[in-house]
Amino acid sequence: MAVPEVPQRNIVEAINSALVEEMEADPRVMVLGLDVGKLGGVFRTTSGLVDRYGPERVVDTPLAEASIVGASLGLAIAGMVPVAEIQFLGFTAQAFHQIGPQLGKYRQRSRGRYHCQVTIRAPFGGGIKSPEFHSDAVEAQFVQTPGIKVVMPSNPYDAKGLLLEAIRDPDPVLFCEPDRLYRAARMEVPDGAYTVPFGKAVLAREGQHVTLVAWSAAVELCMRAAEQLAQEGVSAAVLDLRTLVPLDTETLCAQVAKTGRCVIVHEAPLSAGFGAEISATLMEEVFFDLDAPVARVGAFDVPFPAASLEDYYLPSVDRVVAAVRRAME
Amino acid sequence: MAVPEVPQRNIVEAINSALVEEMEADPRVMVLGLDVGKLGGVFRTTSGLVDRYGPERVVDTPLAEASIVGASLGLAIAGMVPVAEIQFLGFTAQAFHQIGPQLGKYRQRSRGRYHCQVTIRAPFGGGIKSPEFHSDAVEAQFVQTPGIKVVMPSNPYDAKGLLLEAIRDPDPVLFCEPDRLYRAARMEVPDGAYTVPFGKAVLAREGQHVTLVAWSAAVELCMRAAEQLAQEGVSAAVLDLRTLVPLDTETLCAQVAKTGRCVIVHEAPLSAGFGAEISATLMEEVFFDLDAPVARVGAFDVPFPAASLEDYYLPSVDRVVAAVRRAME
Amino acid sequence: METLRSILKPDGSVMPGAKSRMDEELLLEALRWMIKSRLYDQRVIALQRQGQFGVFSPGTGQEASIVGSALALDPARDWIVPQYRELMATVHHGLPLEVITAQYLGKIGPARIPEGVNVLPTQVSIAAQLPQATGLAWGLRLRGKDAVVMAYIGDGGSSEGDFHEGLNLAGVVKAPIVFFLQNNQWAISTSRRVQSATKSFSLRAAGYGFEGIAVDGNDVMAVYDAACDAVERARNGGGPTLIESVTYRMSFHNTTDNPSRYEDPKEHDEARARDPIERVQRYLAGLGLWDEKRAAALTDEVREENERALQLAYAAPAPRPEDVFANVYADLPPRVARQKSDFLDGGA
Amino acid sequence: METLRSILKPDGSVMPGAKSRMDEELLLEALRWMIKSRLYDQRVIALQRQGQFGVFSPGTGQEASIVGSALALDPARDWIVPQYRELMATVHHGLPLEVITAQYLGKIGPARIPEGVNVLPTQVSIAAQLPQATGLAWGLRLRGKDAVVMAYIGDGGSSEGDFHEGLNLAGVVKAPIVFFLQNNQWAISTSRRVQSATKSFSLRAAGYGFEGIAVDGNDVMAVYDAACDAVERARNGGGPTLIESVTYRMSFHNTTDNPSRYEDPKEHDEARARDPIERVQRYLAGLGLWDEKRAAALTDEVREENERALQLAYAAPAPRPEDVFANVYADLPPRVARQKSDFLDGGA
Ligand SMILES: Cc1ncc(C[n+]2csc(CCOP(=O)(O)OP(=O)(O)O)c2C)c(N)n1
Ligand SMILES: Cc1ncc(C[n+]2csc(CCOP(=O)(O)OP(=O)(O)O)c2C)c(N)n1
Ligand SMILES: [Mg+2]
Ligand SMILES: [Mg+2]
Repeated sequence: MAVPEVPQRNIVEAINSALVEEMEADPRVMVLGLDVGKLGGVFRTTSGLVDRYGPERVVDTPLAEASIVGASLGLAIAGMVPVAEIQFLGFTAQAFHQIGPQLGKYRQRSRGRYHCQVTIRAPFGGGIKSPEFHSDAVEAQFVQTPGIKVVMPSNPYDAKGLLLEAIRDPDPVLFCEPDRLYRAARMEVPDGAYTVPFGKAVLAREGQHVTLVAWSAAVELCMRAAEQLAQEGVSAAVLDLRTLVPLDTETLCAQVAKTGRCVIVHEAPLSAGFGAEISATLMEEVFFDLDAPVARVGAFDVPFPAASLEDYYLPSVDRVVAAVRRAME
Repeated sequence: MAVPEVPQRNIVEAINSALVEEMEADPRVMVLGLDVGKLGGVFRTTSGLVDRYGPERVVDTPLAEASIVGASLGLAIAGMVPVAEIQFLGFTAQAFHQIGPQLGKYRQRSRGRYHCQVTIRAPFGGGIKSPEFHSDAVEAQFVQTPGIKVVMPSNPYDAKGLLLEAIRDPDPVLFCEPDRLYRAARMEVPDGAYTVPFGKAVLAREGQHVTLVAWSAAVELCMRAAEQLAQEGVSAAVLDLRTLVPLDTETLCAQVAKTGRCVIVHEAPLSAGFGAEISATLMEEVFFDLDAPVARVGAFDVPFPAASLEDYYLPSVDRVVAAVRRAME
Repeated sequence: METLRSILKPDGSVMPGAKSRMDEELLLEALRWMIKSRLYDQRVIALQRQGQFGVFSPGTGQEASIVGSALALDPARDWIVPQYRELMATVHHGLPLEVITAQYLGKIGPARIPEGVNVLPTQVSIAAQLPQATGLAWGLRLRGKDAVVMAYIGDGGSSEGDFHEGLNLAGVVKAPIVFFLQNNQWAISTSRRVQSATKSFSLRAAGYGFEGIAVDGNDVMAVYDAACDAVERARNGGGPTLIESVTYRMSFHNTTDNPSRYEDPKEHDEARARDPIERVQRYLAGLGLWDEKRAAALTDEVREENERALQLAYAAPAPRPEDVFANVYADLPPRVARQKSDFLDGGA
Repeated sequence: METLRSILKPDGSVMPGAKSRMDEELLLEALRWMIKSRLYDQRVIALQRQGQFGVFSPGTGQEASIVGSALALDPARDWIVPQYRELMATVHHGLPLEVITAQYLGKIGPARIPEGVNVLPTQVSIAAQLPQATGLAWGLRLRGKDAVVMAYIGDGGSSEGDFHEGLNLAGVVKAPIVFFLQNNQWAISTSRRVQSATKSFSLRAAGYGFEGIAVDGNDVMAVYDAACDAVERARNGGGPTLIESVTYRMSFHNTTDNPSRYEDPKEHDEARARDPIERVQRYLAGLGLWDEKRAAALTDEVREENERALQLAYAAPAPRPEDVFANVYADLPPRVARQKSDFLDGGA
C-alpha cells in the first residue's frame, strides 16, 4: 500500500489552506478586509472563501484600515475570531493607533476582563516592483508596541502552521507575509490542521563559521548567500527567527555562541530595524563568545525608492557576502 | 558697567521664547494644534502667542491629528512654516500615516520639487502620573521612518536652540519635549535667537569608568545615577545624544571607546527601543575597545501601566546603578 | 442650527402637545440618577482638590444626556461603549460605583469590570472606541444576540478619522448601534465652533446612510425618547442612529483645567440657566411630586450610596509592583517573564 | 439616489431648457482632451502588456469627469492635488505628458514636476492627499494668493479617516478648495455599495458645513458647470465644495486587475452605453461640427502628440544607483552619507 503523498503548496496556497481549516473547524472565525471576497484578495490568499463560507464570514470592507482593525477588536469582544487583512503592511500606518495602542493594550486596560483574539495578516516586502508603500518592511514598529505578537514566516510549511497558531492565540498577532515568495517554490504542506509554535527559531541551514540571522523573505536571501559562501569555503548557518515577538533568545544566543560570528539580514532600513535588537541582545548575552562584532545588513536609511531602484536599495547576496567576508577577517 | 544678566528659563519658557523669536522674525511661521490658542497649550508652551500674532497664525484646530500633520504638509508647500503641536506624543499614532509615509517621503516622491519645512512638537514621558497614552515614549518609531529628524532636548538651553534649528530646517522634524522636566530647574537661556546644531551629542557630565548614554528626561535620571555612583567611587560620564536622527556616531563611539564600558538608558520599553540601535552601533564601531558588554536600561516590554504603577515600570536610579555595577564587574 | 427635539423646557413646563415615553415614576428614577451623578462629581472634585482623587472629568451639566441615554438600554443584553465622561451611565448599566471609583484611585484589580456587566473600559484615545463599538455591535448580531450597543462620543471626538470610519462601517453592516454624541460645546478649550463648520453634527448621519437627530441634551425626556427610538430601530434590524445631544459642560474639562482662560462667562451663565436637573425638579414640583423635604431625603440617601462606594474603593488593595506585568498577554513571552523575575528579585 | 445634475444625455441630446457655460469651441477642446486621454490609455495598456510600461490605472470611461473638472481651473494660479487616475487633468494643467509618462517607466529625474506647474505628485496612500490639499489651499490664502485647489478622491477613498479630517478642516478654515470625488463605482473589486450606505457621497458636505452636489460624471458639460460654480465659490471666499461625479470605471482598476472575477457584465455593458465621449460626438454631429473626417484627423493628431511624449519618456535617462539617496534630505545625515559612499565604493 502506497503512503499517501503530502501535497505541495506555495505560500499563497498554504495560507488559504490554513484559513479553510480554521473556518471549517470554528464557526467564529471570519475574514475581513479589502477585496478579500470575490476577488480573493489582491494576491488570492482568500480565494474561494466567500463561496464556501458566505459574505457574512468573508467580508469586503470599506477602504478604511483603522476601522478594519478597530472593528476586529470589537468583533473579538463579541466572541468572533476575526482574521483581518491589511492589503499591504505599509497601510498599517492608517490603522496604527488601533493596533499597538488598542489591540495591544486592551487586555491591560480592562484588567483582563477582555482580550483580543485578533489576527492581522499583511503582505509586504520588495523585489516585485510594487508601487510606493507596498514594499515597506515596518515589522519592527510593532515590536515597540508591547501586547502585539509579530510573526514572520519564510516558507509555506511555516506559513500555514504559524497562521493556525496565530488565529488560535488569545492575544493579537500581526502576521506578515513575504509577497515576493508567495508563489515561489512549493514544498510539502500537509492537509489538515497543524501548528508551528511561536518563539521557536529554526536552523534553515547548518554551518560552522558564521550564523546568518534573518526572518521572512530575507531567509531565502541568506540561503542564496550561504550557497555562494560555501563556494568560497565559508560554512554559513542560516537561522530563521520565525517570530520577532516572542523572540527565541535561547536558540539565537546558543547558535551565535557556537559560530562566534554573526550577520543579521533584514529588508527594513538599517537604523532601528529589528536587527539592532538582535545585535544588542547578542551583545548582552554572548559578548564573550564573539570572535568578531555582530554585523547587520539592511536596506539603506532612506524611504523605499521607486521600483526601478529597489534592487540597489534592498540587501543583496553581494552585500550579505561582503558583510560575512568582513566578519571572517 | 554691569554685564547684562542672562535670564533664567525652564523648558516651557524656553520653548515659548523660541516660538516668539521665530514668529517675530519670520511671518511665514505659524503654530497649529489642539488648544494652542487662548489656553496656550495644555502645558502653556504656546501661552500668549495668539494675543501677539492673532488667530490666523496661532490656530486651534479640530481634534484630528492626521489633519494637523497633513495640513501642515500642504501649508509648507504653500510657503508657510508650520509648527504643529501634537498634544501628546502618543497621539502621533493617529497621524502616523501622515508623518513617516508622507512628510518623510514627500521630497523623494516629488523628486525634490517639494519639501516639507514642518516641525511637529509633542510632549511625552512618564513620571507625572498622566492618563493612558500621555506618557508613551515612542520616539524610536520615527527613527524607522527615514526622512524624519528626531530631536530630544533634555534641558531649557537645548530646547530653545534645537527648536529654532528645527523650525529653520528645510526637512520635517519631530521635536519631543520631556513633560516631566517642563517646569524643572531653570537655567540660563539667552534672549534672542540662537541655534543648537543637530547631530552633536554633548557630554553632560565627565567620567572615567563608564559612559551613560541617554536623551531627553533620561539624561536627568542618569545625572542622578552618576551622583550616587560617584559616592561608590564609580566615575560615570553622561552623554546626551540630543538628536537621534541625525545621530552623532562619532562622539558616541569616541566617548564609549574612552571608558570601555557603557550603559544606555531610555524611557521606552527595552525591546527595539533606540537603545538597541546605540548598542548595535557600538558593536559595529568600537567592539574591540569594549571592556564589558554594552548594557541597556529601559522600561519593561509591557504597555505603559496605570499611573499608580509607573514608578515600578520606568527606569529608576536604582536600576541604572545596578546595571552600571554589573558593567563594572 | 436646526431645531432640537425637546419636550421639557428650562422653566419646567412641557412643550405644548408634547408627550414623552417617560412616565412620572421613570422620571423620578431619572432625577435620582442625575442627582447622584451631580453629587458624585462634587464630592470627588473636593477629594481631588485635597490630593485624594485622580484626574477626573465631571458630567456636571450633562446629566440629562448621560442618564436619559442609559435609561433606554436593557443592561441584561445591551452594551455601553464609553468615552470617559459618562460615568453614571455605566453605573446604571451595572458597573458598581466602587469599581469605577477604584480606577480613579489607581487601584488595578479592584477596577476590573465584573463579568456579566456589559460595559467596555473608558477610552482615553479619543474616538478610537467607535470602530470598536461598531465591531462589537456587528459581532453580537453575528453571534445571534439581540443586543444593542450605545457608543458615546464628544463634539471633539467627532472630528477624528475614527468617527468617520466607525460610523460609515456601521451603516454598511447595518450594525445594531446608537452613536450618542454629547455636544457639550467644548473639547478642552476648543469651542464647538472650531470643531466643525457643520450646522449640526446630526447631519453627518445622512452621509453614512442612517438616521440622525439632534436633541436638547438638557431635556431628559427628549433624550430618553430619542434614545428609545434609536434602540428600538437598532434592535429591529433598522441599523444605526446618530444622536447629537446638545448640552453644555457646566464645570470644566477635568480637574487640571481652568476654563477662565478661555470660556466666556456670559456663555457659561446662560448654560447654567438651562440646568438639566432644575427643570425636572420644577416640572415635578408642579405635579406636586417634588418639594424641599423629598429633595433633602433623596440627597441624603444618594450621598450615603456614594460614600459607601468611595469607602469601598479607598479600602480596596493598592496595586503591587508585579501588577506592572499583569494582563498584558495570556502568557508572558519568555523575555518579558525574565524581566519580571529580575525585577521582583530586586534586579534591573 | 438623489438626481444628478446633468445637461447632455447619453443619446447626445440636451436636457430640455438646459444650458451649459461650455460653448461649442470649449466643448470641442474638451472632446480633444477626452480623446487624447482615451487613446493614451489604449496605447500604454498595449505597451504594458508587452512589458514595456509600468502598472497603470486608466481613466477610460471617466474622461468627462477628469477633463471637465480640469477645464474649470486656471493653470496659472490654481492647483491640482491628484490621487492617481486623473492623468489628463494634470496634463491639461501644464504637466508635460512625457514627464508623467516617465514616472511609469521608472525614470526618476525626468519624472520631476517642473517648477511653475501647480500640480502635486500622484498619491498612492489613498486619501492622504486630502488633509494636504486642505493645508495647501489654506496656506495659499494665507500667502495672499487667489488660488483655488482641486483635490481628487475616489469612492473608495471617501471611506478613509483622512477624507473626513481633510474635509472637516477645510470647512472650518473656509479653505479655497474643491473636493472632486470620482465615484466610478469601484475600489479595485469593492463595489460602491459596500463602500457606504449613503444615498450619495455629496450628502457628506452638509456634515462639514459646505455645499455638496452630485453630477453626472459622464456629462462633460454638467461636470464643467459644477466645477466652475465650485471654483468661483472658492475664489470668492465662499469656501469648499464637494462634487460627487458619478461615473463608471469602464476598463479595470489597473493593468494587474481582472474585473471578470467580480464585475457583473450587465452592469459593465450598461455603463458602456453611457460613454462620455460618444455622447459629445453625437451632440456635435447634430450641430454639424463632427463627422468621420474630423474624427480621423483629430485622432491622428492626438496619437502623434502621445507618441512624441512616449518617445521622449523612453529616451529619458534611466535612474542611476546613487539616485537611491537622492532627494531624501536637503543634506544627508552623516550616517546615510556613509551608507551612500560605502555603497558606491561597491561595499555593503
Ligand atoms: C486622540 C487624542 N487626541 C487628543 C487627546 C487629548 N484630549 C483628551 S480629552 C480631549 C477633548 C475631548 O473633547 P470631546 O470629545 O468633546 O469630549 P469631552 O471632553 O467634551 O467630553 C482631548 C483633546 C486624546 N485624549 N486623544
Ligand atoms: C491607504 C491605502 N489602502 C489601500 C490601498 C490599496 N489600493 C490601491 S487603489 C485602491 C482602490 C481605490 O479606490 P478609489 O478610491 O475608488 O479610486 P479608483 O481606483 O476607483 O480611482 C486600493 C484599496 C492604498 N493604495 N492605500
Ligand atoms: Mg466636548
Ligand atoms: Mg473608485
